[in-house]
Amino acid sequence: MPPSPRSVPEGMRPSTGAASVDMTVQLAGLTLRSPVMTASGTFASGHEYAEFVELERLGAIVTKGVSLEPWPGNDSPRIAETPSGMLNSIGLQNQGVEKFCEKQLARLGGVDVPVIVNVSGHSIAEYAAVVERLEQEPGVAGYEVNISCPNVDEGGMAFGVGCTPAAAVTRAVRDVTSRPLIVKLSPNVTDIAEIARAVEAEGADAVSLINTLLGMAIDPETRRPRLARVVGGLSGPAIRPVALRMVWQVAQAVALPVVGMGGIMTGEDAVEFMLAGAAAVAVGTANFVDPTSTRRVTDGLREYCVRHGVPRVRDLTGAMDQ
Amino acid sequence: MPPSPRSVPEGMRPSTGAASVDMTVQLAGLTLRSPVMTASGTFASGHEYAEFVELERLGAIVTKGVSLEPWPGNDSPRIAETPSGMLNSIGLQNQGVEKFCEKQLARLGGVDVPVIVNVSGHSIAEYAAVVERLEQEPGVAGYEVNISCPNVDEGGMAFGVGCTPAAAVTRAVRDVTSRPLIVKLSPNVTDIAEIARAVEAEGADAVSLINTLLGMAIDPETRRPRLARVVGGLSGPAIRPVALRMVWQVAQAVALPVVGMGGIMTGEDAVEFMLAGAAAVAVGTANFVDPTSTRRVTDGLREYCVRHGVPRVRDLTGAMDQ
Amino acid sequence: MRTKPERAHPVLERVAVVANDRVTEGVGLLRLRAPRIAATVHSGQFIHLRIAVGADFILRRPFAVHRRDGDVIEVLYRVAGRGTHDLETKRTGQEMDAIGPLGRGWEPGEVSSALLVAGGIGAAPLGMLAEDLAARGVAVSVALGAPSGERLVARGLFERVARRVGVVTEDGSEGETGLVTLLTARWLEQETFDVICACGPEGMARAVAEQARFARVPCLVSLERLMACGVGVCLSCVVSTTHGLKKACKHGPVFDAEEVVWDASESPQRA
Amino acid sequence: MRTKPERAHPVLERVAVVANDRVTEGVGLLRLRAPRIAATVHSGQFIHLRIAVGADFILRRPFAVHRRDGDVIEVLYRVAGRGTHDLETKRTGQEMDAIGPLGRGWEPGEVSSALLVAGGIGAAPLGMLAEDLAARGVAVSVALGAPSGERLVARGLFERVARRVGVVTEDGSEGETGLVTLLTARWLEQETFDVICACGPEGMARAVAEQARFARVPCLVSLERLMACGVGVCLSCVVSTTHGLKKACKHGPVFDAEEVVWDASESPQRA
Ligand SMILES: Cc1cc2nc3c(=O)[nH]c(=O)nc-3n(C[C@H](O)[C@H](O)[C@H](O)COP(=O)(O)OP(=O)(O)OC[C@H]3O[C@@H](n4cnc5c(N)ncnc54)[C@H](O)[C@@H]3O)c2cc1C
Ligand SMILES: Cc1cc2nc3c(=O)[nH]c(=O)nc-3n(C[C@H](O)[C@H](O)[C@H](O)COP(=O)(O)OP(=O)(O)OC[C@H]3O[C@@H](n4cnc5c(N)ncnc54)[C@H](O)[C@@H]3O)c2cc1C
Ligand SMILES: Cc1cc2nc3c(=O)[nH]c(=O)nc-3n(C[C@H](O)[C@H](O)[C@H](O)COP(=O)(O)O)c2cc1C
Ligand SMILES: Cc1cc2nc3c(=O)[nH]c(=O)nc-3n(C[C@H](O)[C@H](O)[C@H](O)COP(=O)(O)O)c2cc1C
Ligand code: FES
Ligand code: FES
Repeated sequence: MPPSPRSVPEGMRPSTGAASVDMTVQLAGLTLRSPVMTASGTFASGHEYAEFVELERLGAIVTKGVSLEPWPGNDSPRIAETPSGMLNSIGLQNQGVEKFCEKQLARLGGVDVPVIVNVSGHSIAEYAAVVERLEQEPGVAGYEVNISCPNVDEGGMAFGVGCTPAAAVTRAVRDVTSRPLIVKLSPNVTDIAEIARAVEAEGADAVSLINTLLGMAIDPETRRPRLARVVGGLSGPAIRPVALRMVWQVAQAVALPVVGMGGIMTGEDAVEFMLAGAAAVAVGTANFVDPTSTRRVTDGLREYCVRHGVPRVRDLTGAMDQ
Repeated sequence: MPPSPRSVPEGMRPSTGAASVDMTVQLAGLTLRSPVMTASGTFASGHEYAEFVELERLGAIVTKGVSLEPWPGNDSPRIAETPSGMLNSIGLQNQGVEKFCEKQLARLGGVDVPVIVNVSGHSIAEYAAVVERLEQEPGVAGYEVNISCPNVDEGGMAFGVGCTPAAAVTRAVRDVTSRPLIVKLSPNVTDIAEIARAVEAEGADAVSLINTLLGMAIDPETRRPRLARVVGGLSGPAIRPVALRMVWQVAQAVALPVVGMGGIMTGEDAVEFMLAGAAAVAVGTANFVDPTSTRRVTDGLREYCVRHGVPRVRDLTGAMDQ
Repeated sequence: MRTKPERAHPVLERVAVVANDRVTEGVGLLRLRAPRIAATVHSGQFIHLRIAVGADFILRRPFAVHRRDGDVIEVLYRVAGRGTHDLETKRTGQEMDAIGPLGRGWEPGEVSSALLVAGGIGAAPLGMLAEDLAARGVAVSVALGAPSGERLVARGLFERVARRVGVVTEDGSEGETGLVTLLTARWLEQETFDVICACGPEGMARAVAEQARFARVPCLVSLERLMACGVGVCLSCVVSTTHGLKKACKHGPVFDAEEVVWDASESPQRA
Repeated sequence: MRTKPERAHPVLERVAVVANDRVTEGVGLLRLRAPRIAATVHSGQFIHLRIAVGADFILRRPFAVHRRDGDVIEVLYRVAGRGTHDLETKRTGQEMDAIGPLGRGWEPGEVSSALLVAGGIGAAPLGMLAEDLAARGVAVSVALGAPSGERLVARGLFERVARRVGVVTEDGSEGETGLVTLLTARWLEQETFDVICACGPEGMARAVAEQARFARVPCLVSLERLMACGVGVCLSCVVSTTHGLKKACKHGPVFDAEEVVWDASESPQRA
């Protein structure tokens, strides 16, 4: 995104240096160095982007979804570009929780940043089993339970579009861990606040939203769907207005902290999500567009606070003026 | 949109002239000259755009929503731009059905194009009352019942997000008219196919989708929502993948013809909707971007048919290759 | 008071950049070859310009026609955001498409003296008006206000055609120090005008309208609203008036100040 | 067979257009000043280019490094859609950002003869390879195929460095008439090669791989996949191999033909 040509009015630049903004936020019992996290599936386990950004400056790394057994994911093509967005139907390809612990987690061992593992399952029991296995790993700071993946046939989003299954998954995971538990909600619902309340009642420590919107694209020349699996998840700037609205609705509906995401590309986008009620934010598709996005968003957020004389970034949470 | 640089492979241009494509489609008992209609609220009653496009070449004109009494609409600002889209919270401002008949309908009297009146209501009784009044007007070809407006507090979308109210509105209108009845569905639901089936069961002749996605934007500088009413409806290319997916789902779920819309900017976009199952399409936000959009989309659709040797545009409906 | 000149139908025209020059900090002057629009435009009318195709911002942007010069129309623009930022990069020969002329412009009727009041970029829609009035022999006074001297625009044009030009800046870097209403208040005390035409931030326009009312001088104001369609279709640009909601793009952007129900929240400058 | 040269970490570099010239119908040659990428790139690696900022298409586009020339890298591109269309309009001095060098390039190992097979724009990733091999004294044969003479690219480069260049076009407008495999079949009958390196439409690559297998010549193929991240994160670019799914951006784009499980539906050219 180009630098906003909106110039800062004279006299509005406070004398406080950048260093004086308190960027820490509390999330589900964790103290994060910054509210800027990574969105699951868009940062792998951090290693690839370590060449572009300092992982230690992230609020948290949220890993790609992990299931009990290896999943092959969906057929190719798995992505399609759409106006200001993209569709993906990766389908939670992963090597299973054992390999995950052995390889990815081990590799993150030396990095001083909270690692939140994104957990998938085909069944309620599988979610719980993945978490049970991860409980043995000291390197795990918490869980993000993905009940909202639109790209798998069983499980995934099916758990996220009804209160009863959403509550059941939350309960099953809660029963096996006392670590911070974030539940990731699906936007493909009539009333997301209702689902948020259901998972809150079952002991979630936080909710994150939004996962991708279910979408589709067809190539008129071949008449075939652009994704082998026909439908996929829409992410990127295109969905930001929907994501922001849902964050605002959920933040009003529950007492839990909210992790906001969906099309965040700049610090100002992150500010919007925090004003709408997010305690922290996650950067997803933007990483593909610019591998330094997490840093750019963090810096932009800090600069915004400096410019507006906000001493603690957490003061932005829910501070929309209505 | 720039002309697609995708060049037509030699030998693929069939000798059939443009005129030979049969562009007519059947919709809810109407024979339309072309599948390209206007989306409610983006074309007023056609007069303003008559300076840019020939109204007679449209499949149908769908009017701005009309209610029983005049509605003032929402406070300003009423629009905000978002990546590849826009939010609106016009709020169904209109002069009421009496004035509508007197002014807009009368003005369209001389134009040889089917006029479909988009109907709004705060209550089931109001929908029926508006239609009853319109039954006296010979210039009305049919109705599009809007149970999906996200911009009014009572009525509007509330009727469109549950099967029971959606069915009730459809039934009430069906009881007072035998004219073509299209029900316009909301995308802000978990299962749009279920709503489509509910209105089909109550006698709708067609469904149209999608209305706008509920969204929001905040100005970080002022901390205020960009829309006076905070939330509004997202339209434009950004929502096209979601719209296309829903059209595909609904076309498989019901026997009714589907009018597809959401971000259609070009003829190829229209092709996508038809391949996904739409019998006709509507052009909305694109009119604001380019007032000749309806013509451009119609021409593009015809050229596509010529290029691909499709004799009847209706052959595209549901012809996605899977 | 307002006579209603015949308004031509708007056209969609492919316009070519003839020149695009920086005028002052953050303000540019765009000269566009636009024979069809130029042929019928009245002062105070605007064009709806499609700045970019294929960009992630899709809507057109409205700009007043600042001057007409044969086949060419001029747009005086302030860089405010993405669209105007892109506008600044346009080079001679590049083309865009424009819808225009749009809306109802200045229609002061038969007058022999006029006071034009501009706040900052609000000078844009007053340029052609000043020239037209002067050409008709009307005694034109212009009060120009801006935050600072560098933000004053179109002063040269006004000095060329007006009987008198007064300048007020908030920081006193040029002319008197204060708000432009300082000057208009004094002038309105000293003499009478047949009409006042004002454009600038809505607060300024409103204050001028109040002075005009007090002085019993008819007052026209050009108002800005966020606009999607620009042609009266979408209802995004409504202005509260004593006759109900009116569309700024169709019934305006110039309104009789007496009919405006001032509501700061409607102005896009609230941001 | 493959030796593994030390691969440098990719960098994000601001690159400047040095030249952008039309080569033939729908094909351009972009020269980019990119000192950091040029410093470490191996033949067959690619860059992930951000063509536009603020456009409605947001993803980067992957392009092979066709040649390296000091600080400059060359990209040979075919106009295929929005991104490459915009690329065509870039002028000298304009900047973009690029991530690179990415992926695993050609790693033919110690060979004394090599057969390079290119279909159309598939010549792009073979340019630097031909130069490098020739510089190492390897006897390079190049078989170039294209639908027609105008679609032949990089012929000059190959003729400069290769021992032999053969041309086949589908319409016979240049060289022999038919598919490039006509030529490779003949050459493989007549003599032996230490390695075959092929790039082109997936059908062609597959056919060459089969010939290579039959002739018992090791074969490397460069495959294309739709790519979002380009750095091994998103899993959009997977290739089915005998060792399971591999990422074209990280383990490829060059694969040992023996390990590829050919699946036409994975190729973006299915469209
Ligand atoms: C009838 C009319 C005539 C105008 N004439 C001129 C002119 O001659 N010269 C000139 O510089 N500007 C004029 N404007 C304002 C101009 O349209 C906006 O500055 C421009 O649209 C901003 O676009 P942007 O993409 O640069 O900014 P955005 O990023 O869209 O917005 C930046 C800022 O500009 C404000 N803004 C956005 N749209 C409008 C709008 N339609 N009207 C007013 N403010 C807006 C926003 O609220 C925001 O504060 C006119 C507006 C109207 C309605
Ligand atoms: C590792 C790698 C190296 C490549 N090197 C070159 C090169 O040196 N020169 C060159 O001209 N092209 C190269 N390509 C292909 C190039 O990336 C695409 O042509 C380009 O991304 C199309 O972008 P677009 O916006 O113009 O087209 P789009 O509008 O995105 O698509 C137009 C057509 O191009 C196809 N396409 C889109 N993305 C890709 C992709 N990633 N790979 C292959 N086809 C695609 C689409 O399926 C469609 O048929 C390479 C691709 C890969 C994966
Ligand atoms: C390629 C890709 C893979 C994703 N994989 C996962 C995943 O494994 N688990 C998950 O919960 N969300 C996944 N997501 C969703 C993102 O975490 C995020 O919720 C969504 O993309 C919206 O944010 P964005 O617009 O910033 O990308 C994935 C998104 C993308 C684009
Ligand atoms: C400014 C505006 C006003 C609208 N008014 C109505 C309306 O009165 N009734 C209705 O059913 N839909 C209304 N819509 C929704 C459109 O008809 C259409 O369903 C939606 O915008 C998606 O199509 P698009 O992306 O092509 O605009 C409105 C949309 C916009 C942008
Ligand atoms: S801008 Fe659409 S009605 Fe005025
Ligand atoms: S392009 Fe993302 S993993 Fe290869």
